[in-house]
Amino acid sequence: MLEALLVMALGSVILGGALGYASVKFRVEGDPLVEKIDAILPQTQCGQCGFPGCKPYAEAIAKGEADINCCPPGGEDGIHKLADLLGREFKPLSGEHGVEKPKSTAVIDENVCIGCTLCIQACPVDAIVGAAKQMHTVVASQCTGCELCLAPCPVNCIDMVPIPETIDNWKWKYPVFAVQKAA
Amino acid sequence: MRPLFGFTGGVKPASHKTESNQGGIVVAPLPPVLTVPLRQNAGLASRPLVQAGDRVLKGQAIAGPGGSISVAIHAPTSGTVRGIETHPIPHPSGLLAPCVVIEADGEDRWIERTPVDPYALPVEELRTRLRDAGVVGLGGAAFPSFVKTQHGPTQRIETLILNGAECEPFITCDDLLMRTQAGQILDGAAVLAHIAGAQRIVVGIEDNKPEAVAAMTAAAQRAGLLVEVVAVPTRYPAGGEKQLIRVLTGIEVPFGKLPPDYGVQCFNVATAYATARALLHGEPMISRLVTVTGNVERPGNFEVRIGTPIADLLKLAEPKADTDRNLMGGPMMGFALPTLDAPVIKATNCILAGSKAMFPAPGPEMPCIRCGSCARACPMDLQPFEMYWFSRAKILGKAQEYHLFDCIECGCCTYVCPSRIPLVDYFRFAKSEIRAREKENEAADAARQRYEFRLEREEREKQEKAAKLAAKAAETKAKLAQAGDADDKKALIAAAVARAQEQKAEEKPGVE
Amino acid sequence: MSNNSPFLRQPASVQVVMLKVLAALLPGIAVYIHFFGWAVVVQIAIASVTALVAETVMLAIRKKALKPFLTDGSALVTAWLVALTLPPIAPWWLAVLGVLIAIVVAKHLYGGLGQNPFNPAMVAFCALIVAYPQLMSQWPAVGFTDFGAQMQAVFGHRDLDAVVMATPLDALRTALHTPEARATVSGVLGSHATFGNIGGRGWEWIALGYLLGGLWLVQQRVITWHIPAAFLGTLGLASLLASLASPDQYAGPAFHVLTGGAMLGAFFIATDPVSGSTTPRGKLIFAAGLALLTWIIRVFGAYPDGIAFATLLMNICVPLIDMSTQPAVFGHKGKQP
Amino acid sequence: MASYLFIVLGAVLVNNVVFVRILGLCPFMGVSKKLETATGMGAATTFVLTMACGASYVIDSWLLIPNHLEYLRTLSFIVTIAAIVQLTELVIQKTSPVLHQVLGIYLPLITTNCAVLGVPLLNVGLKHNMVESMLFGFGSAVGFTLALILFAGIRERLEGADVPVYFRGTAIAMITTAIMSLAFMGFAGLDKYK
Repeated sequence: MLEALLVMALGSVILGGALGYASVKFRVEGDPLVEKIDAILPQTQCGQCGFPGCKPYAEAIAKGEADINCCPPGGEDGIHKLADLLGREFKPLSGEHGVEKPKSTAVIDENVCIGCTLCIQACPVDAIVGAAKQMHTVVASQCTGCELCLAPCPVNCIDMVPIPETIDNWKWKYPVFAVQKAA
Repeated sequence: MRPLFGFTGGVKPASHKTESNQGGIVVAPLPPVLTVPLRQNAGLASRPLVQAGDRVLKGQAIAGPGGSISVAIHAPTSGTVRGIETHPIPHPSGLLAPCVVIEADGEDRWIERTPVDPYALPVEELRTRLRDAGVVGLGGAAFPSFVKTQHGPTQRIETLILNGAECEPFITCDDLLMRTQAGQILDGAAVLAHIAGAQRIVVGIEDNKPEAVAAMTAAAQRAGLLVEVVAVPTRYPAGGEKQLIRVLTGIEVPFGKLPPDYGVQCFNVATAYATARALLHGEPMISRLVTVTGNVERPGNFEVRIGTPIADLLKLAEPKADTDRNLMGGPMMGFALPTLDAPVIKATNCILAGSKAMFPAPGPEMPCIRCGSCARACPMDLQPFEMYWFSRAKILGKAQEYHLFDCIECGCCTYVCPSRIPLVDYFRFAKSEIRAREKENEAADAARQRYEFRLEREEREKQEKAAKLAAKAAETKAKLAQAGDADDKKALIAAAVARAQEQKAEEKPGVE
Repeated sequence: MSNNSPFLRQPASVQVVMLKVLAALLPGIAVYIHFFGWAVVVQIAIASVTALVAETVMLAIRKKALKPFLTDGSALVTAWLVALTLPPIAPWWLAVLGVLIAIVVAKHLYGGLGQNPFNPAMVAFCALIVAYPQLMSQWPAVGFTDFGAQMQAVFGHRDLDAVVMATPLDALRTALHTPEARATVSGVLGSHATFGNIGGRGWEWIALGYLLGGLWLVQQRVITWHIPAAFLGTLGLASLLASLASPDQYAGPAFHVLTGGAMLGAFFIATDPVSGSTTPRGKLIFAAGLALLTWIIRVFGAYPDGIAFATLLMNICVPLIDMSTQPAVFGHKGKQP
Repeated sequence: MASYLFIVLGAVLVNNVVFVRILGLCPFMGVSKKLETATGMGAATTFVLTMACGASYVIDSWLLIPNHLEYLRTLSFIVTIAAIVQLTELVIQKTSPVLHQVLGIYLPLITTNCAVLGVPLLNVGLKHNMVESMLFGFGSAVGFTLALILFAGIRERLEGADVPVYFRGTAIAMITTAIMSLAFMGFAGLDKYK
């Protein structure tokens, strides 16, 4: 019995020592995975996921604290990409964080705007220009459609307008699989 | 005799050229209203120069280049500008786009034309003139020609290839042009070669156009130019730019590279003709030759003004009653016109009326059995069935790994597929989806930068504010300590005023 | 139907491809009938009916269009291949079971036509030979064509022990694997009354029948030469080298190429484009590997013929083979003039 | 020499851990969705398994058998393997963070990969010596890697297949494994041929 204890103790000490050495020698600083996750996220900084911005959400995913299906602007596509990167199963967008909407930009009704600057402070990507007591305008090309400017507006003069289809952003559609229909 | 290199794959559909290449060229009548789209070339749309009510002369610029890869657009006739309106244009989407609408006055009065001696002017000046004359590639892609005559420091243009292959079935406009205007084509080609700095001109013509080959050879001998006219074997898509370069020189230009990287450049014969008109005659590009054929009573080639409604043009050829669709371009790479309201544009080489009998609906689409017919037919040596497999399942990254973007959408794979899969449709879908995603990613990157910049700025402002307050507090304290009791009140009031001002200033937002 | 280019289509269809494959099987089947009797046709009929019923049911369950898929002929090709690899006197339910495995498990669970990573007929054969080794190796003697007796074996319970014998391959393997027997190749093949020296009497004629049909398929461009050539070449080479080294222990190329399922495999099984390799170089590697494995399993293994297992083993490797043998794309070939 | 070859080949093909011994199915199913990760997992397992076999042999024949402590075999093997896995994990985390994230829960799972415990125990049963043990471990691991890579290749392609809804994912993967296993039965008898 004593021998058994000795053998196991000896083994533990040696192996424990080796592990301790390795954990010092191979210490990892930082987490490059966060960058990769962040690169997939749509950068709307909308906070619908429950985290203050895309990067914090990325950090939470990397740590395993958040699920991969909490980002409505990223949509199913984004979830697929995250699932791929992390080797997890795909799961549909969780409803509690919102639904996938068509890409939109904010448009300020310039006749109603009172120039309060609240939306300018809310915009995470500085896509709204204007000064105090002067009407504001959204720079459409920079707007991510995060909707964060809607709530602060005291006069409700901001609308989300879906981006219209033009020759420039028109896409070829997925071909219909004709065989599914009775032929 | 130049050795020919050929290319792998390709198909041989019935050519149907004789229907439309027997007669001469008919000049289409002037329509009462011309609709000239502002976007006609690859690259950026043109910028309008006229307003509603302006009177314009035939050949007057109505739009200028909208960027570095863009050209001018000209009034096809004299008349009054009705306005810049959104109007259907020939595009597979059927979407509307801004067009300059001109009401013709019937006089058809030219603006003053200034022919130039191209060999007396600096090359840069010639390029500018080419751009301002609105010359774009007339083979179908409508890429600004003046851009193609330039080359980067690591590139060179030694051989200028003139594309007269016209491999698509039904289309004969280049054939007719070569038969009737061989001299002008070669003059234009010589000018293009001069601008590009090319030493050689090689003309590639499919050997099913012996008249065109003869006319071009004769013209070359007459002009005493160093031009080689080569008959290339008839096999679709021999007229694809990459395929023709390969057949004539053996050079393969891969995706992501340009012909000048390999010392060659390729122009369509009609582009060379347009160049001659623009520089040697001072006539900007306001009309072109269009083949109208297919399910029509009187197929033929028409000289048509840009902006002519396609419906008007089609009427000249008398479409048959059972016509159920009209294509712009050939049956292999063209597209079904969503509406005949759209006008003829610079890229319109053919209007092809089709019927159920001409283009019978293929049988039901079956699953791919990986038979490899498509791979054998592919002139780009791709594996279309692998690209299809992943495009269909929307696994776009994998599709891209199989060189999706090398696909030239020539349609050979779809043509031969025993399962009648519209392979090219899947590739077009996958390509435009990938491009859209790349754009989204760029936008996301930009948004990330702006967001990070904002966070940084907020942080900095917070620190500055804290530092200022701390400094103020220290100052006040010091003053209090120095001044003693008498000045106490004064100092405190001053400090409070300063603070108030500070706060006021703070309230002003960061202004862009 | 798509309303996008190209608007022209070549008249070709999956149905024509499959019908050509069936037609190409006919010469081999005719010779097969000549040597083994009309039971062969009965087996083919049982398999065909089962295949069509199974296909219909699966299509209905999966809510797919019936007409285009039932008439494409792919189910029949599978059924015929299953029937042709079974002994003609196997009980009827063996053919039914085999076809069900092929159509339901190996084909439809993967999504049906064009999606199966494994050759359905070979999955069926392997499953059957593992489950019923005895029944699967009961071949009637060559020339035993008594239809009544055969039908009793197929539908009844009559034991045909009297006329049952091992195939030449099986006999050879069993003899050589028994050290006490001190058998030699020439001893086994030469001494046995019913076997010739080439592929076993009768078998070589069946193989030639398949060869004829196969060559027609190549001529018709239904299949390319790569797979049959590489398969037969490698099988011949492997058996040639071995028989040169030790003629007593290893049978020569003529025997291996003309016996068992070699010719059927070369032209009809290995050339299945769905589960096989598709790139030109990949086809060569695929077929060579297939032949080598076939020879190894035939000579050293525990089963009478190696084609089926070898096919499945190479099917497994196909994605990797294809991935690593992608032909160079236009402009990416390296050298430019 | 030939017998060593037979041990390796036998372990890789004839008695493939996954397809014939049906060991290590958990990582086989879990980490075979992408070729890249499958290769990584295979490499990690090969390293661990070879080391584990050597270490287990040393512990078994130098510690346990001389002291008549055979009843501690399973326990001590587990401890050894656990330590080796931890070491591997630390090294991978440093050298390839993405691989580490992807292998995620599976790396520690190598500890409980029954193949990694099973193969050293099989070694004891087969009375292999030190070299044979390590070769057998290596061969089994190569067989595992081979299975994983081939399976990943098929799965990458299956991702595009029109598999009936109820059979998508793990279900069709199981069926595929069954057919692959069936194919590997073709190797039966090869190792007995002398």
